[in-house]
Amino acid sequence: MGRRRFAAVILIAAAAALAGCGKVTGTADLNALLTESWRAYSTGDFDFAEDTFRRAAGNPDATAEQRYGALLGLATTYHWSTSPDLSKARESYLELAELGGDQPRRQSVLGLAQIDLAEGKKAEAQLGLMQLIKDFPDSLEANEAALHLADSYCDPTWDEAQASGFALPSDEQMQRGIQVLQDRLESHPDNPLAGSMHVMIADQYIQLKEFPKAVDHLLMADKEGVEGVLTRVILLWRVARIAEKELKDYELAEQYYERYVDEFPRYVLIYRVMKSLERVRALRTAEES
Amino acid sequence: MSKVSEGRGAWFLKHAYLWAMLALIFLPFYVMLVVSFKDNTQFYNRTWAPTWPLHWGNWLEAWDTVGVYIANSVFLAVTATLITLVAAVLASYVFGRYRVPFGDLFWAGLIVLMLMPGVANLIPLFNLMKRLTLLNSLLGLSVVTAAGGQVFCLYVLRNFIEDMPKEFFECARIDGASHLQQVIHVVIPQCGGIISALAIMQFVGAWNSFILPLITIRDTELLPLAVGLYRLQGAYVKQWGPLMAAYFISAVPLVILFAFTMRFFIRGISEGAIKG
Amino acid sequence: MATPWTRLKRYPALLLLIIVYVAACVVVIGNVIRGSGGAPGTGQKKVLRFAHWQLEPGIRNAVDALIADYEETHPDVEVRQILIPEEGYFRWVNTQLIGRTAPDMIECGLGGPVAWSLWPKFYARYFLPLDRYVEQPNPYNKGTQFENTPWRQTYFDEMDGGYEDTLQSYYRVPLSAFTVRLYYNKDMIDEVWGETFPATYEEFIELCEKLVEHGEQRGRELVPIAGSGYNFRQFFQTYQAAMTAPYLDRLDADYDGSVSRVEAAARLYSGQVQMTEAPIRANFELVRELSDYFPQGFMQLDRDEAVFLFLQGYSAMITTGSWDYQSLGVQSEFQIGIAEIPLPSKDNPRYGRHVAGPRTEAGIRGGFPMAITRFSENAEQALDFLQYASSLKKNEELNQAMYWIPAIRDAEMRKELKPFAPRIEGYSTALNYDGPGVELAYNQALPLYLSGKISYEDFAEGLYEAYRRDAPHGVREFIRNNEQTLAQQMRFAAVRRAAIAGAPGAEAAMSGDSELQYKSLIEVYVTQVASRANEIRVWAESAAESAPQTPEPE
Amino acid sequence: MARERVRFSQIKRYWPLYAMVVPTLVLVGLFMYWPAVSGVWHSFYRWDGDEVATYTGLQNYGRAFTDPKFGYAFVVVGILFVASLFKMIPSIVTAVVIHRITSDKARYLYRLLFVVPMVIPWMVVLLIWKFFYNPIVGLLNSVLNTTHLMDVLVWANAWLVKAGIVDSAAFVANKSPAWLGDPDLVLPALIFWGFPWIGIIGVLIYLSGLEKIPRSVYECAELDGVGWFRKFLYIELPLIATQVRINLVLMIIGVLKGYGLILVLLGDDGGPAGRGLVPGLYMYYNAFIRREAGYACAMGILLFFLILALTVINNKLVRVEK
Repeated sequence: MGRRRFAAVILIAAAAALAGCGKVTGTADLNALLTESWRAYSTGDFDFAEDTFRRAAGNPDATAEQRYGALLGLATTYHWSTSPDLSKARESYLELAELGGDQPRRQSVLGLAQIDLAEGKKAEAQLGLMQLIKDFPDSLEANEAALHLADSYCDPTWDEAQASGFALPSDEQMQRGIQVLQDRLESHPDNPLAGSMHVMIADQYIQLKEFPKAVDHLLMADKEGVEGVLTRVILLWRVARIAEKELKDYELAEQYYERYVDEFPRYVLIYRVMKSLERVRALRTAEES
Repeated sequence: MSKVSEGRGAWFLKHAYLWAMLALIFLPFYVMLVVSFKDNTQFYNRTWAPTWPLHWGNWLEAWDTVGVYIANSVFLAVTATLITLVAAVLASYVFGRYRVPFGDLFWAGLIVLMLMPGVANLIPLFNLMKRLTLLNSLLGLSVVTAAGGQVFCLYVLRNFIEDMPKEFFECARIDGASHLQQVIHVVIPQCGGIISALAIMQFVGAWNSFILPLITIRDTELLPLAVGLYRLQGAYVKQWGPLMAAYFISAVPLVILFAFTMRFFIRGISEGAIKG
Repeated sequence: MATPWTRLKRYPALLLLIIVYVAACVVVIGNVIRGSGGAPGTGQKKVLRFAHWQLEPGIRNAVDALIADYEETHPDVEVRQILIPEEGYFRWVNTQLIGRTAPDMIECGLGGPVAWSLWPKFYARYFLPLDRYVEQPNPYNKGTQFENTPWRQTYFDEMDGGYEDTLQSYYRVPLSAFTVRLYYNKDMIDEVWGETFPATYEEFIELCEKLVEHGEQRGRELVPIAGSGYNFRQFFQTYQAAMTAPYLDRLDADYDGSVSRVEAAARLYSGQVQMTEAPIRANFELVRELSDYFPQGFMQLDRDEAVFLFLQGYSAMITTGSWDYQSLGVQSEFQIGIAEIPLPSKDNPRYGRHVAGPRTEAGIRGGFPMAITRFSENAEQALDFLQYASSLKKNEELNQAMYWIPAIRDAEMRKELKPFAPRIEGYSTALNYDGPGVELAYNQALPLYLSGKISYEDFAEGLYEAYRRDAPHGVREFIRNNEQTLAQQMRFAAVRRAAIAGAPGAEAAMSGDSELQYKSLIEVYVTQVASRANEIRVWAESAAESAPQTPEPE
Repeated sequence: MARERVRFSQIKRYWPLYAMVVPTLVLVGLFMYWPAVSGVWHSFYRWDGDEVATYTGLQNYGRAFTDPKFGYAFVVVGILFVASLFKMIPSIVTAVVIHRITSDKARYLYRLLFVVPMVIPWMVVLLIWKFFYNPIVGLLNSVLNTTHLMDVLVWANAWLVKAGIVDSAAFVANKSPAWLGDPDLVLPALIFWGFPWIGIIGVLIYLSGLEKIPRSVYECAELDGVGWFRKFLYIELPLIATQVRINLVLMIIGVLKGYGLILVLLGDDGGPAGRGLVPGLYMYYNAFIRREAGYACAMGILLFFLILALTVINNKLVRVEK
């Protein structure tokens, strides 16, 4: 009996050894495969996305465009998966740049800079981002680059030497971040990310406790149009609250509290807003009389 | 058996022990029966003693919910048992009387399969059933359950057939009986006891099967008993009376089965144990 | 010669078995045929399946009534409910999704921390995004004021309850809404206390005392509040919101309208906010006082056990959601009253001046959310059914029958549910006590304090020590984990950017307008970057201020 | 007995024989061998139970060896295993006691009575036990309370805490212990489950073994004045040793593979703080809740080898005894 059992175990072990030869079969059409891969990426199936992107990138029949798409996808997957592999992402971005052409290069530079940032190489990242803004001033990527560049100046960094574990940026660094964004807004005032840029500037001014400037930029952001609900609800509350508490500009406060009530009548803070609105109105009538 | 008379004390002790054990074993029956006639108020106030009035309605309510589960379980258990036994008897006849090529390897594999933890192949099995569109189907479940029961039945039956005197088969063969006829006229009458014991065990096994139906059956009206009862107790507010009535009802088919087959079963187990 | 029949007669058991088996076959085959929408070839119906875990009595019938209405106008469709208990619901959905046997419509949510990380994946992979439809009017609203209103905007919460933040997409169709209230045994309270339920906390305590006394008189223990850990949390949160609300103005340095866990933890760590401050102390002492009126060991009881105690008159009150309204009403042999959790009055000497107001319910989202499976053969029909169920008229009817709050704006809810109407007035909690890293210490110490084993001073002291010991590590971990959220925005922004930059396949893989989505993702990203920077600043400043003083060499 | 040998070359003559094996072959091959092989195969993949599978080599196995929960699961199953060794005793005792009943009729009656509870479906037994363990309306707590055993437990628990042997109190005065809700009580509850632990199939099997004992042996023993315990030790136990061995093997397999019981009593995640997580349940949890089916398969294979080893050891040990 013992020998027979042993034979069966061997059999199963052999099956196990063979297991490594398996491969997920692919779709014939490369574009469909790429769509499938992006979908896998966006749904969090990074292993699948990695596999299929790599296969698409290695496909000798791929057109230049498909190769670009596949490499970008592969780099993006390595870069942004839940367990990122930054060195592989870097390789793929570099490979992407070798394809030539503006589009691949822009994506590559932006990606590489973000990796540098994640790895704490601020100087390299800043250099890359500045280069991107300079080389392709009118591109979409330059807008995002400006945001990342500003962020790289203003962001607190991990620093285990500090008791808290973090090093805060100095005021000069924050001013510099603000400057980057302001330059970009000056040269490209109507870029699609202008709203976000103003919000970011305002954030820095709030940290610096320069509230009048913060409010100015929030108002400009509002004018550019901020669509994201989360961002917008904070924007309205901030303008009103800062106007009331810091600037004592009750007219502005009233205006924004009113807009808050109009736009977010069901938001968690609504009762506070309504109360504040009453208070501000009372203050205004008191002022006028 | 020892006819030497024993002391009164020993006699008393033995019987007292057995009755105490029986009382504990029968406790669930008591609980089910007593609680099944209560509404929740009675249940809360006096859980363990009978209370009046008796709520017969609980039983009707319970029947309405478990009736269909019982039908499903009967279907599942009988179908699975039939498939298991037909296949197993035929195959054990072959394995018990002949040495077929690769038979030993197949046999060794069977033993190994008995050791394989259920879950490790549950997921692949699930995927296989998905590909064969056997999910959410009682027939599919029966077939898979039957496959699961094969191993044990084969193991027991083969030993039995191996030990049967060769002359039985020789006589039949001389009379011109085919293999199939030999199975029907020799194997089945000779192994009747063990086959019925196996049938009962398979039936009870299928009646109790839980994990596989839990995972493969989607529709409530196709659920077998075990899963149905499991779902019943997950309700937000338990109506203990109907719940216990349902538990009791679900035991009834087995009570009937055993009432008729108890003798075979005890005999079969005993025979099987001796051979094993 | 024995015929099979005479042989059978010799084995009555076998005969019985055959009869029973045949009967079972008939039942099973009947069910299978009905399950596939009628016998093949006889004008088979489309069968839609609708799975949910709302096993509260009465819900099934209400949904069945809606289905009957729908089937009347759609004779070729049959809708079937599948009810799965809460326990094991997620496992069930998971296996059905893998097996491709999932029902056409599935209620989403539930299942613990593991499930919470899996649901987004499920949405993306197995469920139909509804973005295309939510901006179109709901066809079943024809002839009402919502005839031309986009489906999304017919919801009281603008369909927030159907929006999946992580995927920036609509996946669910909510059908109801829920709030939590205090239910009480009206007969008993009328007898012991009188017609009007206590409006203030002081009266409430008095009532509890009287109930205990009443129990002693009738010779059987009476615990005023049927509680499980779940019920207790409702009480605690109410008072926490009421008493910590004023902390918002004090602690919200960046004016974003909330005090995050890190911000709160930083202040508790540095001692800028102390557990011994009057409002905080009042919050805990009040709850401590209250917990005397819960059953012993209540933190371990289950939800259904608490309900059972209440229904059996062992307890006079219970806090639970509006979802239990009908089931409690049907099963109780007494009248049920509904009340708000009472707050201390302004002139309560101990608590009065710390109470800002009730806890707000302004932010609630639609519940009972249904999603449509992508591989459903009748996805269009399922969508049609859900639109039917969320139309003004039908949603009103459905929720009236379920005794739930409708999810559609302007749909009338039952009069009895008036006490459950979401209360806009009120405050949200502004100070969390269990900061990152000290959750365990807090959760272990709180029951000790509540059961009177340690004094408040010891509790506060112990918690402060826990903050000093565990918060630095906890906060760092927390911030590190939160960086994942930043990555999440960038993850989606990257694929949107790729789509805009013309990477083949990227556009087709995503739903919605990429440029718009990209812009809004970056906005959210910027907001999150800012709130992270602020958290770190608050933390770093608090830490620097209260860094353990190293003795200066003299 | 020698079996006839059938060769491939004789397939024409013996084709009915082959035909008779086909049903079994199809059933076992398709529904048992194939999933098993597929399970082994997938244990080398990162697999979510659905379509997506990526080859990862031995990663799943490495993970299993470093997964503290998997390790803990073996501790739990070890405890349950040792406990079930003791839980075999009542069946043996009961079989012996029935066997020693002198009246044939009474013996048959007892046998019948002990078989009857077998009709209760397994699920019902479990759910009733779940009900017994209910902290508020459960039988166990009310029995403990009425017999004042609870006070003893509370006292013992307090003493143990004081002595520093355990650090938390599971039994507190005036509180109903939640047997399946308190992390410290989960394992005791799982062990106590099924009291008085009489497995009827076991009793029947032992009885059939005992019946082979010739009367003369008893008579001799009686004449020699052998006591009841030595009678058990020298006459009865050796005769049911084979049966005990079979039961032991079945039990090892059952305990290591089983998790349905815990799934019903404690839920998918092994109850409070995962104290009841056995390997089977952990695999199930990984496969159907966390969707790490590949990992679950790998754990299954490891478990398989463990069972195999234990079975072999058991066979060896018992053979030596013979």
